Amino acid sequence: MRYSLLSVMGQALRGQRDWKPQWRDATPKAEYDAVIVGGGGHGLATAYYLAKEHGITNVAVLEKSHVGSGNVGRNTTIVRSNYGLAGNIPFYERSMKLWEGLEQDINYNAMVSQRGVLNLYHSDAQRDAYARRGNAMRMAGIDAELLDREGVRGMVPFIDFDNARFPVKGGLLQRRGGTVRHDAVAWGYARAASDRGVDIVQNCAVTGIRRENGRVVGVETSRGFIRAKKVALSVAGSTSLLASMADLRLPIESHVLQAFVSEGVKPLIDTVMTFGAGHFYVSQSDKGGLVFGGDIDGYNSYAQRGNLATIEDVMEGGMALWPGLGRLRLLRHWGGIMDMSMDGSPIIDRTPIDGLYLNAGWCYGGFKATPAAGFCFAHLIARDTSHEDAAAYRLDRFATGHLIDEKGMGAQPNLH
Amino acid sequence: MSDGIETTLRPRSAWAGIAPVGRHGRPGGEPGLTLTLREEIGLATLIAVKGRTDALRQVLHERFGWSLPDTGTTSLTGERGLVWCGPDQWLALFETRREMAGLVQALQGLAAVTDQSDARAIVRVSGPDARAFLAKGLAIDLHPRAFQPGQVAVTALAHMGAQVWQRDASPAYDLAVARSFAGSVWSWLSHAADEFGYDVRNAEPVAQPRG
Amino acid sequence: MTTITLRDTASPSGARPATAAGQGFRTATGGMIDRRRPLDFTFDGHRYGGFQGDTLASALLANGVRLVGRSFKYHRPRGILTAGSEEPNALVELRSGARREPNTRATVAELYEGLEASSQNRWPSLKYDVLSVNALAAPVFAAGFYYKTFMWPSALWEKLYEPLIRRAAGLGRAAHAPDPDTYDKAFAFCDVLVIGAGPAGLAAALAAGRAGARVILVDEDHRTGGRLLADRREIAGRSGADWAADALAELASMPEVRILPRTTLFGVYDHGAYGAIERVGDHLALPPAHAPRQRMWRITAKQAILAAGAIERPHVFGGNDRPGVMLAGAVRTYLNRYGVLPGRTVAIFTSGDDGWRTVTDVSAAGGQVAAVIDSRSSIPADLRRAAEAVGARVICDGYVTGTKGHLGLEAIEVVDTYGSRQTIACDCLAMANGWNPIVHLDSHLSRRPVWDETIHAFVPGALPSGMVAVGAAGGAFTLASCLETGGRAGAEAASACGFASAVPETPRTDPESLAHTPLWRVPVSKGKAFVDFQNDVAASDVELAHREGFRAVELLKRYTTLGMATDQGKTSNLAGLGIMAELTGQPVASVGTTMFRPPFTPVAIGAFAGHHRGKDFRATRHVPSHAWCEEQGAVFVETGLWLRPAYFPKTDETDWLKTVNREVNTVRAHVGVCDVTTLGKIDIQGRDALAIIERVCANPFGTLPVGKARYAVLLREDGFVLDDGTVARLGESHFVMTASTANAAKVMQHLEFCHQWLWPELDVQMVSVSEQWAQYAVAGPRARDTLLGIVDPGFDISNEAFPFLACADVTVGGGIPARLFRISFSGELAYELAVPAAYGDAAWRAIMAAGSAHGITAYGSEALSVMRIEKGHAAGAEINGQTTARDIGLGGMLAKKKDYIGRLMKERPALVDPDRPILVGFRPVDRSQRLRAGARFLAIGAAPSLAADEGTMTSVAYSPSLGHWIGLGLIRRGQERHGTRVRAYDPVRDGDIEVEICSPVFVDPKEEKLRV
Amino acid sequence: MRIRCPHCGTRDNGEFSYLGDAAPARPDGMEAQPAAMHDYVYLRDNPAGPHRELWYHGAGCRSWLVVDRDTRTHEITGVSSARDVALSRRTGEVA
Repeated sequence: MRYSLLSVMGQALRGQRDWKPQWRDATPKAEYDAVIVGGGGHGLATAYYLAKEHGITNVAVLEKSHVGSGNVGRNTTIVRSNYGLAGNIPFYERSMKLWEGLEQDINYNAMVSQRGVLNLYHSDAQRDAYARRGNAMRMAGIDAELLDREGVRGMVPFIDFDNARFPVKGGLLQRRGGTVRHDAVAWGYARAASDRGVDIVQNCAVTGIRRENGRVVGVETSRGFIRAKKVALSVAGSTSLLASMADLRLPIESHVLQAFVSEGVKPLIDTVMTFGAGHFYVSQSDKGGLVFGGDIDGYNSYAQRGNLATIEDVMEGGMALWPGLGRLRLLRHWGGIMDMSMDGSPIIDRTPIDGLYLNAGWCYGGFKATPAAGFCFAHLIARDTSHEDAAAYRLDRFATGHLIDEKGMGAQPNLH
Repeated sequence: MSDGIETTLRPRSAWAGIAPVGRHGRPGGEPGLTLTLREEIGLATLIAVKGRTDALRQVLHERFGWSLPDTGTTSLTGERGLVWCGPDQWLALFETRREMAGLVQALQGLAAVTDQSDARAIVRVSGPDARAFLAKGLAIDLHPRAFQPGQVAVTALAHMGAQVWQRDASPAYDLAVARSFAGSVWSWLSHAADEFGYDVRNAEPVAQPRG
Repeated sequence: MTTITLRDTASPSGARPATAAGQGFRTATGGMIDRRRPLDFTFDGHRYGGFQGDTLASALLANGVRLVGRSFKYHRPRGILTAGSEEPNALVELRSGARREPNTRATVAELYEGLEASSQNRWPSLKYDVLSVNALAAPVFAAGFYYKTFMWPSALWEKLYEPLIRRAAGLGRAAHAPDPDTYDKAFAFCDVLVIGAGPAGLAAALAAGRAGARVILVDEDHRTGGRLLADRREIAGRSGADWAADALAELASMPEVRILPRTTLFGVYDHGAYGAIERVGDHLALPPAHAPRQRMWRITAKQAILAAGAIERPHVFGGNDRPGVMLAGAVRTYLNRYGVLPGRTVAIFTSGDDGWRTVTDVSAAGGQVAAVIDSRSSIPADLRRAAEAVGARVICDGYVTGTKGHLGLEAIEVVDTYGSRQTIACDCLAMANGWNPIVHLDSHLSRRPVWDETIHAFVPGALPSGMVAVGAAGGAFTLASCLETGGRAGAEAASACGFASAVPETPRTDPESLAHTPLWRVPVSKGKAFVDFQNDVAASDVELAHREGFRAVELLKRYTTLGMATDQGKTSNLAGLGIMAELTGQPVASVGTTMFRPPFTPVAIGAFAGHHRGKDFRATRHVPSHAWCEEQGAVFVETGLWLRPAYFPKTDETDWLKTVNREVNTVRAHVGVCDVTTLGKIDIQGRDALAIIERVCANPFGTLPVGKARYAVLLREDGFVLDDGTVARLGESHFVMTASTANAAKVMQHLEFCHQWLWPELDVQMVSVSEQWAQYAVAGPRARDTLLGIVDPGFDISNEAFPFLACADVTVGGGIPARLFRISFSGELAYELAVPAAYGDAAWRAIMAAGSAHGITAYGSEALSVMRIEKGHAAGAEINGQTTARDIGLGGMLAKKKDYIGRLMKERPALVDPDRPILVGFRPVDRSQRLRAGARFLAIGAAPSLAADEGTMTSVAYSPSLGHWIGLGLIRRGQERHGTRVRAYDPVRDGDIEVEICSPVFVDPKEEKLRV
Repeated sequence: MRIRCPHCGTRDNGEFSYLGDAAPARPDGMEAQPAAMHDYVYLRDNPAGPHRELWYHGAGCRSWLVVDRDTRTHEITGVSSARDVALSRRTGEVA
């Protein structure tokens, strides 16, 4: 059933009784043209675009738990395309454009809210670094504005301008950035892919990658062997574990990133704001909770939780930036597992093994990339050649030196 | 530094302009804390030369009458002696800088000796609420079952590096922080000490050496 | 039996009530409130009276106020459901102005004199709330309706739909002003941490305390005792409350036991780390003088005993959210602890024996028990008899199917086993549907609870070592088992910590029966049957989620928002799971639970930050000349943690550029002094000191003689530049290395890594001396003349004896030991003089005095930066982690014949690509134009695009020496393009000018000034 | 998280900074090959389970430590001085 106000009202009269499952809970077939491992946002988007853009529908998405059970449902919902390096810029702008048309495309309201992303700066050097980034964005046709202190005050008058340890001097604003209701992205893509014939197989854990003559032929799963011409990994957080099934070692570590939400309150802030003198970023959900986060805990982890040192660091950043937060209460904090890559940028590439494709290394920026990652990964799987917007995300760039290191932190994943 | 310096330069205390002497915080009653500002202490880092720790131990004992403290401990007599600060590393304490003369020479080939007399700001924390007060900033267990006179910890105080050693069971502690952080350390101290009421004092001037 | 007088209405607005008399629902005696201490408070502007010991909720109920708030989505009238921290409904805004606290649970807010509270999420008033029309549209507003709507036209989402939704959502209003209160933090360590001071927790603490263990006992309540305060129980022949008081007294007498009431253990972290929040001043109008509002405890415990109790479960039936419908345990709490009758005529809806306890309590307090409806088909005869004895109607195998009333309960609709329906008048309905152990804390370490079929509840699963759950929190619901499991766990925890202990004998308790058959929802009910009260999630929403495939518990939660409100589903989660289990035909055990996350109850953000806010967010480091700089009115700038003087304006200099130009000109013409103490300084000694320097630095040092310094460049192992600095050789095996201000700590850590991990065989002793030495750059043609005024006679610092890059130990000011380095960042004849930091202030003043005859100026970081740009020295903007030594013009100095960190990786193809942007200088073609760092370079005439991007301007300065702006930047093949022009394109600042590529060395390219 | 520094005792993880996997050994010397260096710098096993890793007690004794920790549970089973581990590795190489 197509979603619309009319259909919802119609169902209201019928006690909402005629709705069907939003996606088919499929039983795996013996063989597929392509198997996508990972039923998160990226995997589901990949399946959707494989079907929509390339007409490949004999596809299964294998999810060890349920749809959207990974990072797509654990992030701070921010979307933006304010990158500074040529390898990243076209890709994230592709993503932003796909976000802008997403709801009509998949007939699902993921609440794409272009409320702006404001990165604050606190020194001349930081201002210049933001100008450098903003200028690169503008050259690529992306909106970017460099605000001075008064410009920032006009948007967020409640932050600490007068007593700050690191006074706010201005900000880089991308008005088209914003937030998206994270879970809805997974559900919307699941429904849209399922409608196009993709099998979404939940509770199906991949336990092995079967190869014959150096070529992938399928995957062993908790629900039996599934033959596939192509196997695509889209399991950020667990990438190394899956890759090791094919004897691959990767330039990736798994780290925990914590996220936080406050109690719901009436609207306080209508943009996404990041602190430039500490690790803190915040926006307010449509339900009223402030959603915020900071730095990763900094150690390898597959546990979806972190520790107090980071929690305090985040809260200190919040209070330093926005002293009015003091009495607002933290409602919940949790952790997600990030694929931290060695240069802080992702990998969308073929692997040395024929038929095995990799979408990984998203650090803590994977959510905003969801549509473009699906779009470009689908292109790679369908055509065996990188999409031009993701051409820089090669696996061999660490050997060739074509690194995409936005922060300049080098080969230390926990610093990106 | 040798005797007989005719310097026109006057040292400035690490606490100068930062720590006001007098009674502060909760008024009335006995103060829960006394913060004594320590000055003019001679400090040097000793790092044992590879494989010479035993020889160092012997020379320190013979020349200074000091024993080399074990991990996490101090060996102090009065205001002089050694404080552990890391594997094969110690802080040598002298009541005055003047007394440090000759240390480098004495330990030649046994330890790298580095003057740190000006690198630290030191305050002695004593009084009935000393433990409760320090527990607000130091993430270490100061309970007498866990930390006693003669023990030292290198740790953080409210995100700032700090070294603390217990002087006596009264209890009294010496708290050493990096000099450039003194202002922020004091900001924390005065906030944390507020509820106890506290006295800030200068240390008694060091008696002139006899003889 | 107490005699009670009940008044019908709340006190009229504005009138000062005769406090006790105004409290129409207060029993005449009884309860643990202090009737000698009446308190006034206001709710929505109306004045009421209560007593010391009340919560806001008990005081409102005492005054007959049942309507307390409006629900999230449908704006339905809501009252008080519970008597504890699990409250989903009775959320208010407490206090006002900058101290306003939205979403405060009235059930845990202690009453104080003058308390102000307001209802929230209603307009214009609580009784007449316009948005209650939402309830009429409830059939449309089913779970997830917004995912299916508001998509057309897309532009309207941000403009119309979202603002409307946002305004309607959220409950209370946060304070906008900075929080005026302070927060404290403290660390605590113990052998045994006991969480919860009910019967199990008290028994545990007693057993551990008696053994001599260090015990911390925390409880979120201000009064210890837990359910012993709420139920009329007997322990060893005395009342449970008396037993609790005695236990507390004994614990208080133990020196190694710390009792923290008003303290919520909110989070469990790895390795015995716990977070707890103590409400030091929240029970008062203002925090006490010299005390914080709250204190965050970070507790480290060897053993932890979870004795947090259990939470009672509501029933799910139509209209179960009407004010007056309460949990049975809460009804008993209000009766027994607070001396308040939640209603005059009480009906009880129960699915187990436990609910029947309410009958005698209501009756004993003088209330009327209208009926007891038990959903089970058989009821113990003694319970029935006891109910009938007080005149209650008993309905077996029946359900409450609906409620009636305008803004509060007036009657319930009941169906009995024969299907016949009746309406029973009552103003309070007590629901008893069993209890859920509080398994939240033991879930924080990712341990999932397991289903216990005997008690129909989730109980703790395998817990981490050193953690045990006791009493109701462990599924042991009877009082006797609480005391028994608590006492045993306390003794065992103490002995695990090395204390001799004995398991105490369990005192005798009055008998009780906990037979129970849970009822996940009433099968035949009318109207919205709420599962999650606060988020307005009804049973029909769970059905819809099931229908649409959101059957996994996490999907159910996220799609319906069940359990995501401020109470995190404490009263609702299990009902949701139970209904889903029914719908899918699975046992609850297979449905599983969602993961409970910290904090247990919401915690103020300010408490986590503690002292670290405002100026104390991070430490501020001061340079040794700071006092002098302040006296001179210097303008300071934050550089990492340091506060450095940026420039020193004279009174007639209103423009910063004017000041900086003067400082630069004075240095270039005469002499200046700059505090460079912020550089990292590392003392390196030992037989292998040179060896480690050779391995960490990319340029060669083997030929560096004693008494000389050399520029040093350090790479990361990936071949990019880590930092630059100098290495001075003070002795054969004694060096001092400097690192940049920004990288000082990083470089020290790197050196320690190399020494301890990569090459532990090296005999090296390294220590930071950054804090020991004040270091001052004295630069300019008259620098030597100036130094002659401070360096003691006997040290020859003539150009011949002390040439460029010389270094030596000297004394200054008459015997103060110092180090002198002839190094230059400005390109002038320059020195860096290091003196012991305590003498830094005096030495600085002495330099200024010595230089006054030579026209000295103090200069700050701005002038320093101008001069380094004039000299083409790379700094932070160029050494930003993305550049190689080759990129910044240092490729030629790298060693060829030694291994060093970064040697191999810097040779990767992309890093030696001749097209890589290279550091060069820039000047505006029109010399009057200003340059901006961050501008991008484009070929003249090229349309802006990423493909056309040739590089970026990294640093700019106005050069007073040249009289125009100059810049450094990285541009493709820059070294081949001197003299050519490009665009410096800076659209974010509306800049677009032509610049000319030139040598990065703008001033004194032959370095004639340096060596004189 | 609490880490038992062999020199300082058990401390909160906030006192430490993390580097990563302790397994890769730097290919030292002029004969080292770029491919080996690439693997050392960039490739990681990244296991879900026991992990030997390098931490630095920066706020304490400034020692680098080798910590055995389970990345699924964060359970720490051993901590030793990195210097000692490195020296014993060298000895192992010689032997």
